[in-house]
Amino acid sequence: MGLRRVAVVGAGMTKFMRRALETGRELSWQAASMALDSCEMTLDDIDGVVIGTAPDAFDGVHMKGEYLSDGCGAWQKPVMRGYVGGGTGVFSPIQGWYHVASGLFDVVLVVGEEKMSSCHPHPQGAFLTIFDNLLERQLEPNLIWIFALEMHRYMTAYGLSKRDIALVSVKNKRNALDHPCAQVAEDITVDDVLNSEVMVWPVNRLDVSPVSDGAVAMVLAAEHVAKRVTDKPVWIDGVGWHLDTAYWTNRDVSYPKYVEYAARMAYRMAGITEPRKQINVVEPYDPFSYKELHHLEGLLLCGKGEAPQLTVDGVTQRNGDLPVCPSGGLLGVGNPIAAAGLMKVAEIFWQLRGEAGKRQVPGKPITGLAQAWGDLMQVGTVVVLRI
Amino acid sequence: MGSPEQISQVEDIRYVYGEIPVNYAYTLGVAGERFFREIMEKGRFMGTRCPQCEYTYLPPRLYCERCFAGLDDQWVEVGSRGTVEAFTVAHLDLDGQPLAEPQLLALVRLEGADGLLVHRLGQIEAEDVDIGLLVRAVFRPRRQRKGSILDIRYFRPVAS
Amino acid sequence: MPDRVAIVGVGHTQFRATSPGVSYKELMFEAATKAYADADLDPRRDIDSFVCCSEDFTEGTSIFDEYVPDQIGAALRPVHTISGDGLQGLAAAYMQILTGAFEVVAVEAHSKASNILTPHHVLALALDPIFVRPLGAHPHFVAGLEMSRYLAESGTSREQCGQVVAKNRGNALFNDAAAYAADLEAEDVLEGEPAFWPLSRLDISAPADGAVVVVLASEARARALGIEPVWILGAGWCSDSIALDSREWGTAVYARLAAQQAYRQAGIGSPSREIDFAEVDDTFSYKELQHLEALGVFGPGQAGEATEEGATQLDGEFPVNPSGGSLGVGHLGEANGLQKVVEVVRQLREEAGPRQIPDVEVGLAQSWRGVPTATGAVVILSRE
Amino acid sequence: MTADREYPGTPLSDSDVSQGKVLIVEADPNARYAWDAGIAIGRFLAELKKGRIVGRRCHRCRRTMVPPRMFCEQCFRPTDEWVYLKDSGRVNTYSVSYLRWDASRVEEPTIPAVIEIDGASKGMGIMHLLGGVKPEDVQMGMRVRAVWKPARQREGSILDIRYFRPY
Repeated sequence: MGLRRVAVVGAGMTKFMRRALETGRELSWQAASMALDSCEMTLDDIDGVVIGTAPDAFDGVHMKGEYLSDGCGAWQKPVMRGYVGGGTGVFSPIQGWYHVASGLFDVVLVVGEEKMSSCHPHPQGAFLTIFDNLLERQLEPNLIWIFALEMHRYMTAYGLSKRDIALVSVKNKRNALDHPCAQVAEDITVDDVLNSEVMVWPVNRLDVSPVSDGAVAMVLAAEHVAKRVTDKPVWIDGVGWHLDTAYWTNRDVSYPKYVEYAARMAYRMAGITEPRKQINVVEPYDPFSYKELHHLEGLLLCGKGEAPQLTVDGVTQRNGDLPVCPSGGLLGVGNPIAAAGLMKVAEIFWQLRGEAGKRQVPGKPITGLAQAWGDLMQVGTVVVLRI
Repeated sequence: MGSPEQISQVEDIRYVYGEIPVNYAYTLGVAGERFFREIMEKGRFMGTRCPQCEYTYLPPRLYCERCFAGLDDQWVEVGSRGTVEAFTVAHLDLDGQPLAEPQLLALVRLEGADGLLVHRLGQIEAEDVDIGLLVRAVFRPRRQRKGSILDIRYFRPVAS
Repeated sequence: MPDRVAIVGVGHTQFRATSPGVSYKELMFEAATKAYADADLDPRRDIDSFVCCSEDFTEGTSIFDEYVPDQIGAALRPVHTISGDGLQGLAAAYMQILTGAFEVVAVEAHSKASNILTPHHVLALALDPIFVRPLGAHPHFVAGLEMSRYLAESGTSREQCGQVVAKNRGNALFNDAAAYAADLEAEDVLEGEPAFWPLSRLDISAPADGAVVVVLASEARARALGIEPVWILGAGWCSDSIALDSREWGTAVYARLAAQQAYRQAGIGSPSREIDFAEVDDTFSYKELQHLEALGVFGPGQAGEATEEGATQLDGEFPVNPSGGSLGVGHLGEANGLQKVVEVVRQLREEAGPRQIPDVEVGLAQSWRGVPTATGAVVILSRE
Repeated sequence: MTADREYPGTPLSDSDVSQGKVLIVEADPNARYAWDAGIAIGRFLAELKKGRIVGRRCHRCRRTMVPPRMFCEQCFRPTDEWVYLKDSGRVNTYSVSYLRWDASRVEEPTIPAVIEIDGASKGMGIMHLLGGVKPEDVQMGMRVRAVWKPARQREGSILDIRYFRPY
């Protein structure tokens, strides 16, 4: 197709925190200015801005993209907020990609922000309003209901045990011990997960990522700029996104077909025909322990129902054959929704450049993938990066 | 149109009520925290100044939106007097109902600031307000201040 | 990369103050059905990607993008939401096609404003929660402040703003889809109920329900469809500071910068000569004038006078808001921009019936996201 | 990125807030709505009031869908006919919830489930609650039937069905 090449050239992030003093605009600025500093750019170099942030009902600010815009470096610039629920964090760089690949922009700043702590009595309350306004909200559902329903379906379809799924939490929370921004890094055991309070069976407290405040930013540049500003550009070689029907109760939720479709779209663009062989490091979306597994399968990195065994076998450890969530993921680093997704893309950027410090996976990875998921178990967003 | 059939009886029209059932508790931010503490404790306005852009933010910012410089160490006091840069007379409340007493609202540029404070005007009739009017902040008594923009009751004209 | 992108299909519902017989999904389905029929495309086979425009609090649903795919033919397809005006969504679709990775992209925006029981409480949630919202004021006070500043800086009069209202609601008399057509005089506006001085109630567009879908295609695909395409010559969008404290108040700097971006792509140096007519944002009467000046159609402070002289009438030298604009059609929230695009397309295709402007080649559509934002977008469309 | 650099952000503890160490501005938004149910869900709700579950059928893909819609999302065309479904079905999946919608804990857990409705195409379910059964006795695939509110208490709401009970 002869697409214009787009690279990630810089990234920055704040700590992920249960509650930050900073406003959402201040968090955005902290991450965005760090991303600019990391590639020795200034706001003058930025042609356009993309903002990713999830439900306005968390921050309690209507038109939240507008509210955040000056903190995201968008003063008197073209700025857009793209939105696919939980998938937003990985969608934002996709949106940045099409800004640059279109030829209309050379350098774009991408910022993901969430400040969930403003929401009372608990940010979970805001999730009531993601359910259908006419037929579901009346049942007073909790967000975790639908994950529990999906997890149970997944476990039943493939005969999986909670013990094997809990290993994901253990791995990611331990990986996060090496992440300086992590909110809930911990060295725990499978039994700790299984013995933690049951929220909505089969989901226990330690199967779930926390609510968080935080921001992440990255700088995207066209090839000619990227090569000028860095000797280690990380190329966005594939992007994909798909959104399935809203009628989630009409679907078989045991398998995330929308993730597979998004992955196939990105693989086609990146020329990936054998994902398991060609991808060296992965950051799939892990807001719940089983989600990492579900997504590895949707990404075609293993067969259906096989991801738990990969985890049991240690394949997905940082020093394993296919390192998965070396950052610590949402389960360990935290889950400021759109920022968390963008954190995953930033992690792959740092891993491919060999700049991930104590989290660095061995073997000089060349190709990495970040993926997010969202809405009513409905959307998959995928970015393939290469150095 | 589009749908194969339509509702043709008004009694068949249904709607379902709902709301966004959450509350919010906002932290004021790094800059906001200091700004309101200064008002609460000292009854003064502190802004932040970007030396490069020669712009003094009021309300203060942690950062310069124009050049992205950090301004945490660039605090400056600005005056509690200023001029009206724009004003309006609000006749309707948030429900869209007529206010018993129309409310005067203005953009006020405090002396030494470039940024504008949005607030109410008091002790003045609408017909006497004009752009350029000199006004002064009227604070709530110290013990009633809570760290809110409402710690300022309103701006009143400065006798010329 | 394809060098040009065209609009190959448009569809919309009637715009009405209420739409009690249909859900938002059914409203969207109608607009999509019409747009795909107009383009002669099957969305399940022919459309590569979809963009929807909405804001959660306007819908009363968090993560509203969940609920968009089914009724526009986008289930299990690349679809995403732009939390912005339809023109920003159109710009997103435009960029997707320019990458060369997509051939046909559909853009949707809608309004179910009548379903919001507390619209101004909801809009107030867009005000800064710390520095502005606690004042408890109806958010349209921001427009009252801006109008006072604009009138003072530009020398425009309230009468001239009233003439905008009379013109636009009058134009809507010729638009069957419009909700607020009326035969009014500028004086009726001036003497209307006070709202946010200098705004009277009639200076403020009233909300309407409706949905709009627009289909974009690459040049190759547009040619293959064998219909009369309308070309996108340029698209721009921009935001001034959201903060009320540090933005420009007298002039619409966001519209000026968005226009510059669009003009640069379109190679337009003299907008008033090279563009034949425009649909510009008129959420509030003065905004039409302020925007026309920011777009460079008239010089600073000259739009009011031009309006007074009839230059922006349907038969004037530069017709503005032939559809009736938001004042005449109704304020459609995030669908405002796409309604304006539809009107420009209809005019360029000579399908505008009783309000057809003769001999038009190039038209401009511009949107603003309303208070308290300083965000706007511009698109230039052409027959050639 | 180097592991030892300082990352920005100022974490606050619960006590920073509860003890007033930081300032807080509170807001109680008034965001209320009345959503048009429209043609399909309007009829669905009206039928619930009568104690019936109704779906829509698409003649092209031959699916009978519940909840009903006036469009077929697979074929992108109008759906063709109303079909009365049974008020019974089978449990597609379920969970056991110890949380209310606002994350506060409940003593007696509820049992959210997706129930595939008899008479609709395979896999066509709705979300509801299971009742009249202990959580440990629920099984995947179990047959259940709607327990309706008394006719006079029904108001055209999904809550006109109190829950689904195994039978």
